Amino acid sequence: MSEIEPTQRTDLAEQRLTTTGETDETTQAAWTEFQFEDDAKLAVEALDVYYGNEQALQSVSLDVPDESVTALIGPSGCGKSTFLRCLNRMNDRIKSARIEGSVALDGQEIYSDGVNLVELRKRVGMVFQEPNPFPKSIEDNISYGPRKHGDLDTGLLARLFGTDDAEEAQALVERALRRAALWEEVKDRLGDNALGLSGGQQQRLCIARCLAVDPDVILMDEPASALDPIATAKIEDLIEELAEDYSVVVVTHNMQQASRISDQTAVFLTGGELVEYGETEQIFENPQSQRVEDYITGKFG
Amino acid sequence: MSEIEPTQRTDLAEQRLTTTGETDETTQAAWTEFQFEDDAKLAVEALDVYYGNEQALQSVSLDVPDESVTALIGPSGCGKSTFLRCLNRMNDRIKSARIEGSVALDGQEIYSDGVNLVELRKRVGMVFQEPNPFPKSIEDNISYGPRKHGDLDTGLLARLFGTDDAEEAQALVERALRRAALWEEVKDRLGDNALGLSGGQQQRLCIARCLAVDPDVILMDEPASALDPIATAKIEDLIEELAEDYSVVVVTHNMQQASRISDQTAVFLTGGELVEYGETEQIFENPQSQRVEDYITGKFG
Amino acid sequence: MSSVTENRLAAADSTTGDLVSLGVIGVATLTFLASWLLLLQWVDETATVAGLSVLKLLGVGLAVIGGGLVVIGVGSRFDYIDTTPSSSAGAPVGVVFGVLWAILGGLAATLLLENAVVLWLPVAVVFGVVGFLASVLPGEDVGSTLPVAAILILLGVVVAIGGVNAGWTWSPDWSSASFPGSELVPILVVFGTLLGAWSAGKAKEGFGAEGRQAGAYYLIGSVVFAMLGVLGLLIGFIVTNGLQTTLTGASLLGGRQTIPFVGLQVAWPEFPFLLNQTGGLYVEIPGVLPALVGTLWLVVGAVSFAVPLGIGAAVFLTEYAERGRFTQVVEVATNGLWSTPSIVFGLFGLAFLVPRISGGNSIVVGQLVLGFMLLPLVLITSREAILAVPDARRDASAALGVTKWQTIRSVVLPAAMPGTITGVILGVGRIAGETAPLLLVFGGSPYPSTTPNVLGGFRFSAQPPFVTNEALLSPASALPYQLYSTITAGVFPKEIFTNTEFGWGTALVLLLVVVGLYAIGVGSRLYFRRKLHNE
Amino acid sequence: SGGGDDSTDTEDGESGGESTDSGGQQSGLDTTVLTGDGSSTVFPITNTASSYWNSNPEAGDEDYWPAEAAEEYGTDMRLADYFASQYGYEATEQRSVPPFRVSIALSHSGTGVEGVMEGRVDIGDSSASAEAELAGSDPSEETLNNFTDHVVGVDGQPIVVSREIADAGVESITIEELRQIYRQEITNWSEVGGPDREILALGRAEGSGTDTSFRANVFGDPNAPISPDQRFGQNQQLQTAIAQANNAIAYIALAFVEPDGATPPVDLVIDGTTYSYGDNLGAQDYPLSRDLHAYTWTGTSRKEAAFINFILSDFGQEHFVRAENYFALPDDRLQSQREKVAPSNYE
Amino acid sequence: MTQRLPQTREVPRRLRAAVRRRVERTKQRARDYRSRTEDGAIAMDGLVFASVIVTFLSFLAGSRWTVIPVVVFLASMGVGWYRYQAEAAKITTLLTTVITVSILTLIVAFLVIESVPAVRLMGLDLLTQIRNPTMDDPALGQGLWGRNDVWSLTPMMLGTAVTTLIATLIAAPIGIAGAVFVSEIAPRRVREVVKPGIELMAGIPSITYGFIGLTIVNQYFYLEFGTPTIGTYFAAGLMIGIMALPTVVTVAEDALNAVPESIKSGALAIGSTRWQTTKSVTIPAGLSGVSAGVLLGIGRAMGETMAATVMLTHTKGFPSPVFDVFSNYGETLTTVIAFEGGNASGVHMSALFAAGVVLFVMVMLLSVASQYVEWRMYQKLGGEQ
Ligand SMILES: Nc1ncnc2c1ncn2[C@@H]1O[C@H](COP(=O)(O)OP(=O)(O)OP(=O)(O)O)[C@@H](O)[C@H]1O
Ligand SMILES: Nc1ncnc2c1ncn2[C@@H]1O[C@H](COP(=O)(O)OP(=O)(O)OP(=O)(O)O)[C@@H](O)[C@H]1O
Ligand SMILES: [Mg+2]
Ligand SMILES: [Mg+2]
Ligand SMILES: O=P([O-])([O-])[O-]
Repeated sequence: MSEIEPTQRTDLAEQRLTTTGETDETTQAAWTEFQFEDDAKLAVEALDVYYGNEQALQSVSLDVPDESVTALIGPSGCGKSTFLRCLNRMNDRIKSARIEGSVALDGQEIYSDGVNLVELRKRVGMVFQEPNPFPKSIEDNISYGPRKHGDLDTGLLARLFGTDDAEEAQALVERALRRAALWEEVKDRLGDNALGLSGGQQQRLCIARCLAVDPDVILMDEPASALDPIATAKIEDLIEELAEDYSVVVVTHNMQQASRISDQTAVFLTGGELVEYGETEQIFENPQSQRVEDYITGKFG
Repeated sequence: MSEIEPTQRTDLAEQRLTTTGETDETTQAAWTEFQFEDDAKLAVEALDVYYGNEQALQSVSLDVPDESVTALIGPSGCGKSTFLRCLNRMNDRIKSARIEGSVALDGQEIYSDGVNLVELRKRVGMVFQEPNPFPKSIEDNISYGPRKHGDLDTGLLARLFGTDDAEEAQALVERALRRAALWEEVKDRLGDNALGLSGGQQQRLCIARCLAVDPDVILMDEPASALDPIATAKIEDLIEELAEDYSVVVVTHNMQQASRISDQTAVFLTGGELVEYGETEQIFENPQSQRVEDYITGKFG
Repeated sequence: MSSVTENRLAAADSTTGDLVSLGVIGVATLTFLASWLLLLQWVDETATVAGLSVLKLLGVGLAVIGGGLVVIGVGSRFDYIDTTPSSSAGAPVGVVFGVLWAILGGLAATLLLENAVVLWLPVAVVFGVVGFLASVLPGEDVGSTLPVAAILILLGVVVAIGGVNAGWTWSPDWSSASFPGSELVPILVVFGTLLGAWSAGKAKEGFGAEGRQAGAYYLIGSVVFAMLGVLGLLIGFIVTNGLQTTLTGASLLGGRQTIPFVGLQVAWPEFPFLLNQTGGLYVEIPGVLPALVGTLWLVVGAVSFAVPLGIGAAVFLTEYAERGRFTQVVEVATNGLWSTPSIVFGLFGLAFLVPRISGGNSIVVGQLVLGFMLLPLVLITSREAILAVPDARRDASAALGVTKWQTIRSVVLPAAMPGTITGVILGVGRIAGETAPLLLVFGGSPYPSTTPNVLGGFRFSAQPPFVTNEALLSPASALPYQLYSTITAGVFPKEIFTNTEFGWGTALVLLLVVVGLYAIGVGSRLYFRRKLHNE
Repeated sequence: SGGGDDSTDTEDGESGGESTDSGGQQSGLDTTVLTGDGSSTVFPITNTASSYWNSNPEAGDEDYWPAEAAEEYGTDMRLADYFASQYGYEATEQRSVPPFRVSIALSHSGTGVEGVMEGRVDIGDSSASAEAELAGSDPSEETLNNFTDHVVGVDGQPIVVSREIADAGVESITIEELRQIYRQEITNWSEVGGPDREILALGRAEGSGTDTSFRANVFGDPNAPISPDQRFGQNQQLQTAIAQANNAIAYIALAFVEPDGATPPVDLVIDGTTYSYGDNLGAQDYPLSRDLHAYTWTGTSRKEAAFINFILSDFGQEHFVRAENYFALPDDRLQSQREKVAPSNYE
Repeated sequence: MTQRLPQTREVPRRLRAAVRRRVERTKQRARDYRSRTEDGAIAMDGLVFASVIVTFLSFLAGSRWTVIPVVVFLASMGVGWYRYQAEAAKITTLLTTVITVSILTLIVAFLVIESVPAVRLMGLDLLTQIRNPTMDDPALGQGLWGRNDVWSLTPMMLGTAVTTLIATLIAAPIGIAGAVFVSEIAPRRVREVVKPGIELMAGIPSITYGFIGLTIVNQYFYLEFGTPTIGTYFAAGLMIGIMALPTVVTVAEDALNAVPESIKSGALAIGSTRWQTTKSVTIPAGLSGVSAGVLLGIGRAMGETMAATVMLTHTKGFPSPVFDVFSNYGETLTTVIAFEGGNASGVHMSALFAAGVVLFVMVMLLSVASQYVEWRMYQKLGGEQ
């Protein structure tokens, strides 16, 4: 687990696209003390998101450190997924969504005009709630990203001229599957359709697919909510392992899960505010706000 | 909360349709001491359910007392819904399902040949996970059951001859809606389409619809899982209230919820076995089996 | 009448009531089937069974059903039979019986008195009101049996005593046709037995909610049975009629085929009806080869025209264009055009395409016109198929940093292919059986003696348009057009078949081709659906 | 799909023998399919001719081109080869491969006249004159002049009835009765000496030559309103319907009469003269007799001429006209028709 | 009045503003396009569009040089595909959309334009005239087609209405019963056979029905019921109704199937019988889909050509009384086109086009109506807020 130390954060506000509206001083006060080092992998600053006229996130600021697991928890509809999707601009795909504020990846603003979405998403990978493998072979699922990015050439033409990257492809597939702890289970049927895998395997496949494009940050939206306990346990182990190399952000509705796997936890509450953010242990054992305590102890939600 | 006293239970096994296979002696031992009085509302004895060749429930026996809330908890896929649907024979609608064992309602076997499903389901009502109001007016949703059972006559003919039960119908609708704590919210728009209600209101409407046919037992399958926290709280209050008159069986995946609302709790674990059954407090504070304790403390699931 | 208040978890045992109801249902079923035999003329109305003419037997059947219903109704009313009727049969039943009684009264009045509105109208009204009240006022057991029984007994007795016999005809003023007893009686009996079965079905389950269910199920079951029967008969009819023609001269190993290069002769299946020319002096067994090949070319042309256009447009509309007014209008328009009558397309082809392309009837215009017809369907189905690709897949691809077009090509289109293919096959099935536009823009000689030689027909020249294809620019025949020609061309030029025989043969081949296409379409849909769900 | 290639058929007539340059070529001559459409009355003639033509039987074929017939023409060539060679076409010397193919479609005269006029077909079969066919739409003089008329046979339009009616003793009707029947003034067979049965007055489609000439010859105006009970597109269909019915009367063409079969003829009495089938229907004064035309548009191309000449030959008149029950053209008319398409015009 | 004045002044101002906004947006789009797209791709787009337009124009003009722009198109597309695949793909799909839409528009426009002479001549009488004033014996409904410049579609419209009505009366109730049977009553094994079976029957070509109708049904009515002709509206309507049955069953069954299982379970779980559930919950909930199926069936029946063409008598007029479905009259909008399309010219042809337009409009209305009810159903089941 990476060391986390509260420090002053750089002011990214200069780079902001739009200024935020008023912020809820009282709730912010509770956690703004807690900040990470300068080199936060992702620095989110005063992020507002609107769907049409509905505000889904209210001036959220938080820093995601590298090589650790950050959990986002909160009741349904509080904006966790929305927040997550802002981090790789998947929200751009929603017509009604409007985003204000700033998100910086390694200090580089991702909401500025010239940002190349393709590059961004290569560096900030995402795993969804429902496992969503392509209806292709396991192999093809993994090599899909690299192939499309031109890192692998396995086209007909290449094969015809014998210049294809079949071996690299194989190596890459194996590496990604091993990393996602799936290799042993599927190595004998790489050519089978990925839809034939169990839910848990599918989800690990999706993680492997994401790893294959070699991202810096991995976003996961309730990656285990559709899975049974055993598969869930495997995914949890995997997440902890991934944190050794990547910055992982996980949304979960399962507080036990959050406490088990994460290094720091952010608690969102209804209305899209970030109420508390800090080291996981502290949040679960000694939450600063009454609302968070109520939520964590199951008074509601 | 009704008084619960462990006693010997009547042997319903004679009435069983099929004899069960071997039962897991060790897990059974943990709770078979805990039994209710003779007049258990529902007595389930050695129930096996198969979907095709998959066994979904393994020799489950338990008694549901009257005027109390019984919660069924357990990880996903452990057979909670399957068990619940056996209690009013809704499983009959699933072609691949095969049921062995016995379920008695007020001492009368419901899995015998001549059983009238319509009568059975009038007495054992059911509320589903997703609210499923009919695409009709609120009023019509409530009065649907009684009208179909001939308890209310509001047909064209009756109206023609002036013998319709409009007033009774109105009274009944009001009573059911009040009982389901929905009256105040909808009394001014009884004629509106029920699909226009919010999720929580729809779910309470479904409860009201069920109450309107005046059942003895109400089965609920994760009635609040699709709802937001506020609506959930309302449903929980309502369940506690209903327990004053009815026997309520609730499936939930939320342990806090189970502990909040139920009088006794049954814990199912993967594979369809009933691992422990007893008073809620005891189950949550002092579970007899390690597996249940692991489950309850969030070691998995 | 027994009360409903008592909660019956278990049903009562079977009673005499059940037996009577079962008997009535049995008689009704037999009578129902018998009247169909008469209607389909499989049994002559003059035939006798046990000394009674069939027609009279039908009457007796009706009367027996009526009698049975009376027994049930009265028995239930006085609690000899254990039932749980509702308080009334309900307004819909009342209205139906009211109308039936009104018709009966009105007819009786016209027959007995005189055909004047002043006379029959009041009688009909009175009968209608009586029928209505008789069915709604008493309990459900009486209300849904006795009014039926009355009608059935009346009809049955009139027929049984010969009041209406085969020779009797009813020639109303308003109709140019007249209705002889030989047909009218079976028709009435069909409806009568349906009513009877409904009523008895209700009684068998002891009236009430479950009685109504049983009654409705009997009624629907019989109607659907009849429907399936008729549809099945149609197909059976074509098959039995066409089979002999189609198989004329066919043999499994009678033919000879020389293996190319080797020169060896081997036994070969012979199927002259499929493989011979239709006309020409030297054809012994005329066949439908030209039409078969013509249909093939039509389909190939239409598909290669419509499929790329349709799929391309679908991709644009779903993936690139913003959803809004424009896409909506296109959707409405394509749906409308898909149901636009084919003859209208033919008219367009005749007036617009023919002068510009071939100057006369031709394969290529036929292909285009059928292509136009197919186009909306391809657009609709591939659009649906593309829309059905879960957004999750697009998101997944986008989240990997893959561009839009690559996502479309590698994720969306492959996933949409099954739906599109299914749709196209079904569409092809439809256009392959399409006749109307071919009359106007495609068809040539009714008894063609050559198959269109499209592949060999290409000619290249130094002048524009550089490529021509005489075969494509000439008229031809297609299976549906061949059938139409056979109908219109009347006298078949060969002794071996009569015109109708050749027609049935053509119809059978057409049916096999088109229904075969449909079967592939329906089957592939099932297959893809299963595949998607299982895996 | 094809670009804007122009028809090869629309322009060939005008230039007489010269074929257009596009399309399949063989020794510079147009060998694309010769298409014909139209009259169901003429159809038996042109269609039989096209069957013979397309089959191209060898000389000495006993069934179709017997040695004696070939000898009469002093040739040992195949049938179509021979007749086409007179117009400069090369013989193919293959059975079923004529120098060019002929395809005759079936509809009715209106379609034939319209089709040849709009260039949809090369030959428009018609059993009434183009003028009468087009009478409804006031064609210009120029339009009518563009038609080249080739009469290929003569029909004496017979009146036929259902078998049951003939058997019940109806043997003749007067032309006045016929008019009344088709004006729905007589509706029962008993009114014309038959059984007490409704009359089913069958007719042909408006625009068919049979209908046009019937109206012109019986009612004196090709546009006279008549109201048959039912109209049919083609004579063949009409023939089937008469056979199916038991109370029908119809005007039809000679090829479709079956004296002992299902479509027996009845005698027609006009001004005291009785015209009966097999007797005097071919007479000049039989008002219902009519010419059978094969129209071409703006002159006759080499291809068209070759085929029409084939029908007009003695062999053709015998096998395609007489054999179909029609009257062959009398010699003088034959001579003048042959001149229009004589090979010498195309040298 | 005083209140209206400012409003009227308001209108042009708003209009201008709207136009300006439109222009702005278009400009913005153009700028976006420029900045997004490489120069080569822009050139390709230009070439492709230009060549397509030229192709179309020269085709319209009937030129034999059409092939040149086609070649240009193919070449630029080929090069473009190789160099700028994404842009080329987009432009291709856009192009196919444009072509598809223009073909469909062209058909409709051509139909309408060709029907103008008939409309000019007849005006509204085209659809309403029931007597020909110029005829001595103006028998009702006769002489309305082609006598002395009268071309009235009324008899054919009546014919279409009558056959469609008969077909609907047969197909709708039986079809719905069939749908209910298949989706709600039949045991699973029966359903698995019957459903695809019925779908197959939807494929039987109409000419086949026509052949059966001609050889058997027409004969049956003529011989047994003494119809005045061999072929009546009733026989044709009956045949068309049977033909439309499978369509109605299939679509209506889909609609009933689409009613969520949860609603059906909800009804059963409070103890209503299966039939009560079907009647009071499933059918009302699926009603829009069911009616869409019926409308679709009606559309089919209305546009049905071949069966009617070979079965009907092709005499035009009004039966008396009009509901005499066994009369000797028999012509519908479709059959008149099929029967006379080959030899029509001038106003006659134009009148046939007018018949086509009437058909098109009626079918279009039905189609829109069925789409509307389906949309309503979607709204209803999806929640109405
Ligand atoms: N595409 C969208 N269009 C409009 N509103 C949306 C959209 N997606 C989400 N919302 C709204 O934004 C709010 C936040 O949604 P979000 O999905 O981020 O919540 P969440 O915390 O992920 O909830 P859950 O735990 O249920 O996934 C909710 O009120 C939701 O209704
Ligand atoms: N209709 C069905 N056909 C086949 N198998 C089924 C069916 N319904 C449930 N099952 C299987 O039976 C087992 C028990 O399912 P059930 O739905 O009862 O679990 P559950 O405890 O309600 O789970 P959850 O919490 O996810 O609702 C699971 O393995 C499931 O896959
Ligand atoms: Mg979420
Ligand atoms: Mg469940
Ligand atoms: O010769 P017709 O077919 O036009 O009567």
